[in-house]
Amino acid sequence: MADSAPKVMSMHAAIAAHVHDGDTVVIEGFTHLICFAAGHEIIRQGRTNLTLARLTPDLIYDQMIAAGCARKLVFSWAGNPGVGSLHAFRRAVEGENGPRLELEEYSHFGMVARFAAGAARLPFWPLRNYMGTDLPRANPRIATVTCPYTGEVLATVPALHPDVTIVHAQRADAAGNTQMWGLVGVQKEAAFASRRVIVVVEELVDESVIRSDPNRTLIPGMIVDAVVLEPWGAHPSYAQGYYDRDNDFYVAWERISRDRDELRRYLDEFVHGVRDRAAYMEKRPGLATRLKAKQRHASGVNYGF
Amino acid sequence: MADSAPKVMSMHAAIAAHVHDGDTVVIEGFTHLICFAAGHEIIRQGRTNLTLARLTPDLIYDQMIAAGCARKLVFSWAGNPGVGSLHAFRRAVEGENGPRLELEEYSHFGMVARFAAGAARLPFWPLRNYMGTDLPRANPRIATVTCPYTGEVLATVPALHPDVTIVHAQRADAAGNTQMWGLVGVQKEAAFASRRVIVVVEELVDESVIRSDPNRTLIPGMIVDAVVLEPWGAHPSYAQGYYDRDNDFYVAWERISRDRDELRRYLDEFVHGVRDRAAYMEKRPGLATRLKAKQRHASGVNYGF
Amino acid sequence: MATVAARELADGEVVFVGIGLPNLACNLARATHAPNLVLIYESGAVGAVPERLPVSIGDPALVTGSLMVCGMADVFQLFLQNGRIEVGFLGGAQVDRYGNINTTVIGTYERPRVRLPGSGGAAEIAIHARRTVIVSKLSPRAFPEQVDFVTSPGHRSGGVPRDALRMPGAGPVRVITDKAILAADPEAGELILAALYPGVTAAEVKASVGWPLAAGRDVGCVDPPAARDLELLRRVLDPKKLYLKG
Amino acid sequence: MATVAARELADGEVVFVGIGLPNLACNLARATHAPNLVLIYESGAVGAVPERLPVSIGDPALVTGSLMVCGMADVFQLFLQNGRIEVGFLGGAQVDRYGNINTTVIGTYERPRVRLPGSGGAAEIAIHARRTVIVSKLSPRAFPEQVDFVTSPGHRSGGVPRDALRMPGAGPVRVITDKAILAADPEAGELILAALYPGVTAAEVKASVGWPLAAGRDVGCVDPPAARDLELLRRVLDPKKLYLKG
Repeated sequence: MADSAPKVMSMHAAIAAHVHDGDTVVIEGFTHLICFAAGHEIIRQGRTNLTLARLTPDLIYDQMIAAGCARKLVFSWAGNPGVGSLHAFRRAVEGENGPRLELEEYSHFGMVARFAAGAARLPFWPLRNYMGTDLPRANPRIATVTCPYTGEVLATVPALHPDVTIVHAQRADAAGNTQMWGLVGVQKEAAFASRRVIVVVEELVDESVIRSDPNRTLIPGMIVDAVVLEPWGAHPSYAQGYYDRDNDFYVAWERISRDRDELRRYLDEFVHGVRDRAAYMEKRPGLATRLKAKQRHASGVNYGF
Repeated sequence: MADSAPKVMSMHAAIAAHVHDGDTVVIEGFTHLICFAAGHEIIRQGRTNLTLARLTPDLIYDQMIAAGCARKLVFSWAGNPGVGSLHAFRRAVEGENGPRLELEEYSHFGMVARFAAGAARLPFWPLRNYMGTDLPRANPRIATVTCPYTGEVLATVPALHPDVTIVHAQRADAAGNTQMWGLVGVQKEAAFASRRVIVVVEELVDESVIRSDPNRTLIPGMIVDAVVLEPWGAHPSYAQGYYDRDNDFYVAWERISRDRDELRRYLDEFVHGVRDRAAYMEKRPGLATRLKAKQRHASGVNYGF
Repeated sequence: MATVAARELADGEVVFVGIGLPNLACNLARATHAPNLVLIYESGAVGAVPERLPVSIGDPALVTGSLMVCGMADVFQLFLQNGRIEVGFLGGAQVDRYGNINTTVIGTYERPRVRLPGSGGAAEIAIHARRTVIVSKLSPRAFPEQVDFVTSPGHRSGGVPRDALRMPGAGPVRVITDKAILAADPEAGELILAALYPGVTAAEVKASVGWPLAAGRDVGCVDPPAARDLELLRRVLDPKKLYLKG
Repeated sequence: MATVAARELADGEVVFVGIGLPNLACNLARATHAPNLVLIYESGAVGAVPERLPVSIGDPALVTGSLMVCGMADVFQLFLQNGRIEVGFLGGAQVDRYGNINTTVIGTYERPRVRLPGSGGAAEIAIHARRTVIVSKLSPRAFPEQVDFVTSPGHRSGGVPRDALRMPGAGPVRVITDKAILAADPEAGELILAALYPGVTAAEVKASVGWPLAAGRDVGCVDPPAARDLELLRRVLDPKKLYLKG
C-alpha cells in the first residue's frame, strides 16, 4: 500500500529507521551509483552483525568490514576493480585461524539470479551453470533441478530477500519513483526482492519530470520506504551525467587498506569525522570541479498520442 | 556474429527472405506497435501452415486466420481489445465439427514466461500459477517442478523459440539497433528467443541517435536480420509519439469480421489490393491527419562523464 | 455498478485495473475518495493518469504522464507474483457458487459452443492479487452453480479450497452486480447475498443465480450513487458513453 | 601480449571483454583489423566505443555513446546464456594443464593462504562463450599441473570432459602468454605449445609450466607486433600506461 507518510528524510534518519543490527543489507551498483554515503552512515551509527550482500563488495564493503559492521558476506567478486585487492576483506578471510567473516559465494550470474528469484518471489532460479566448477562444493546452496520437459539437470540458486536495499540514483520524486541511466546493474531486482528500500538521489525532482519519461523509471515509489537527497553520495563511485569515477581514490585505497592504522585514520577522518556527505565534500575542495561530468545529451523522444 | 550484409530492405524482401511456410511466426506488441504491415505482406505472399504465436492475437491474426495462413495458434487472449470478438478466429474454433485451427493456450503470464525461457535459452520457466484453474487440463504442456530448497511445487511452461519474430518500433539504425518507448510488452524477450528477427520502424535513424541514449535500446542489432522502414506500419495499432490507435477501425472490425464476404472484400481491397503500406495509406486520405500524435516531450538526461 | 465498484477501493491502494467498468470505477475512485490510488495495467503502465477514457488496457493515454512503464515480464513477476497488487478486478461470462470465473469456453474445451477470449492475465490476477472484486451483470446464464471451465479460480475449485492449493491471494471477496452485492462466506467460500440495490428484492436476486443463494446475516442496502459521481461519470470520465451503455 | 591477443579476434565478432589486457586487445583489434567488433562488458554496455581507456569494466566511458545498456540479468541470460557471445577473454592466478582457471583461493577454500576476488562472471563465460581465450603471464606458479580451485572450467575438470558436462561453449582454445601461445589439443583437451615468441625457446616455456608440456605438430613463430600497433597502444589506447606496465 502506498503509504502516505512523508518519505523524504535525511540519510541519518533513513539509516536509523531502516537498517538494524543483524539485517541483511544490500548496497548495490555495478561500479556505477554505489552509495558510499549510506555505507558511511551505517558505520557512523555503529551497526553490527550485518550480512552484507552484493555482487562486487567494492571499497564500501571493505570499509564496513574494517569498521566491524559485518558478520557475513554474500558476493561474487571481492576486489578493488581495476586496481587489486580489498585488504580488510582479505585480512578477515586469510590466515591460519580461518575466516573471521562468514562467506557465501556465487558467480555474478548466480547473484543476479538470486536477486531475480527474490524479486519474482520464486524460491529458486534456474540457470545453466556451474558444471565443472568447484563453486557448488564451496557453497552447498547451489543445487540442481530437473527440467520437466527435457530431463536436463540445471543449476539453481535460492532467492535472496534482503531486509533492506539501498539504491543510489540520478533522480527521484518525493514518493520515490526513481529514474536511473547508464549502468543499472541489478538494482531493480534487488529493490523488488527487498523488505525495505532506501533510494538516495543526486536530484529530488518534481513528479512531472518522472511522468515526462515513464520508461526511464526503474523503481516505483510504491516499493520505496525512504528517499534521501544526497548529492555526491556515490563518490568515489560515479553518477553518469553528474560526476566521474574518482579513480585516484580507488588506487589510493590499495595503500590505505593494506595498513590497519592508515585505514583506521581514514575512517576517523572521512567517516566518523564528518556529520554527513556535505561535510565530507567540504573536506575535499576541488573534488567537485575535477570530477564534474561534461554534457552529452540524449536525443529526445515524444510520448504524445 | 554481426553480419556485414546490408539489413535494410523492403517489407516484401524481408518477408520473402525470413518467413517460410510452416514457420512459427510471432508478431508481438501489446496493443501498441503491432506490425499490421508485416501481417499483410505475409498474406500477400500467400504463406500457409504457419503457427502464429502471441499473447493477444488481435485483428492482425484474425485477418491472417481468415486468409488461410494459419495452422495453429499459440496465445493467451483472443479478442478484439475493448470491442469484442475476433470472428474469423471464432469461426475456426467453434462448431460441432471441432476446431479447424489447432490451439495451444496459456494465460498472459504463461506466454510471457515462455518467451522469457526462450530468450534465456532455458528449457522451461517456473511460475507460481495455475493452481485451481482448468488451463493445465486444456494444455498438458503446462507442467510442474519441485523447488530443491523448499519442496514447493511450482508450475512450469516450456520455452518458446519462434522461427521469426517481427517487432515494430519507433526507431532503429541501419544495423538494427532498436529503440522503443511506451508499452514494450514482451518484444525484447520474443526477439531474443527467436531464430530470426525482423525490425520494422517508423524512422530509420543515424547510429548517433541510438548511441546518444543507449538505455533506450531494447533490441541490439546483433540479433536482427532485417530492418524495414515502414511509416504507419502499425496502423490500426499505434506508435506512441507518432500516431494514435485507430479505435474506429477496431470497432468496425466487429462488423467486418462477422461476415465472411465482407471480410474477404476487406482483404481484397486493403491487403491484396495494395502493393505496400504507402499504397495502403493512400487509400485512406485524412487518416494521417486524424491520428497524428501531439507533442509531449521527455525531460532530457545527460550521459556525460 | 461503476460507483458501487469504486467504493471497494481505499485511498493509496495498488489496483490492477481491467478494461471496461473496472477502469471506470478506478478512475472514479481516483477522482473522488481515493486520489492516491495507484493504477497498474497489465500492459505495463504504472501510476497511470489517463487524460481520456482508455479504450483498451493498452491505450496510449495510459502511458503519457504515467509514473512508470515496464515490460510485461516485470508486470507479472515483479508486481503481481511479488505480491504488490492489493486489489484486482475481474469479470467474466460465467461466475459460479464459489467465485470461479470462466472466460474461456461455453460448452466443452474441445468442442466449444462459444469460444471466449481466454484468460489473458485473469488466472494469475485471481491467484495473486491480495483480494479480487468481480464485476458482472446478474443473470442465471452468467451465474451458474458451476462454470463450464475454471479460467480464474475462486474459493473452491474442484472442491479444494484456496489455501490447500497454496494460492497467495484471498480471492474474490465481493461480487458487484447490477442488482446486488454478493460476498464470499469467510468459512465455506460460497458467494452469499450481502446487500441489495434500492428497490431490488432478495427473491429477484435469488432467481438470477443458478444455486440456492444464501443470505448473509445482515443484508444491507446499497447506497445509490451520489449525484456528483454520476455527473463525473457522464460528463468527465465517459462522455462518449463507451462503457456507460443503456 | 595485447597485440597477440588482438589477433584472436575476427571482424564482426561479438566479444565479452574483461578488464586489463583483454580490454586493450579488443580496442586494438577494433582500431585495426576488426572495426565491426561488438564489445560487450558484463556491466551491461553493448557496442561500447570508449573515448578513453576504461579503468574498470564499469567505467562511464563504456556507456557514453554505446549502442545499448542493459541490466545484468539481461547480460547473463539474454546474451551469455543465450549463446550470443562468440569470444570471451579470461585471466587468472592459476591456469592448469586442461585450461581450468582459478581466481578464487590459493590454498584450501576453508583456510586460504591467499584469497583472490572470486569468479565474477568468469565461471559462466568459461561455460557459455562459444570459445574463450586465456591471457596470462607464464610462470610455474601461474601454470600448475592442477589448480587449487576450479573457478572457470577448461577442457576437463575432475577428469570429466566438457561435452560430458554439457557445457555449451568450446572452452579455452588458446592461451596467450608473454612467451608463447598454448592451444588446446582438440582430442585430449590438454594445453600444448602452439607458437613461440621471437627469441624464446621451447625449453624455456616448458620450464615455466608445471606439467610435461607437449608440443603441437607445427610449433609456429609468433609475429612481432607491427610498429603501427605498438604506436596505437602507446600513444592512443594506453598513453598513461595503465596496463602497459614494464
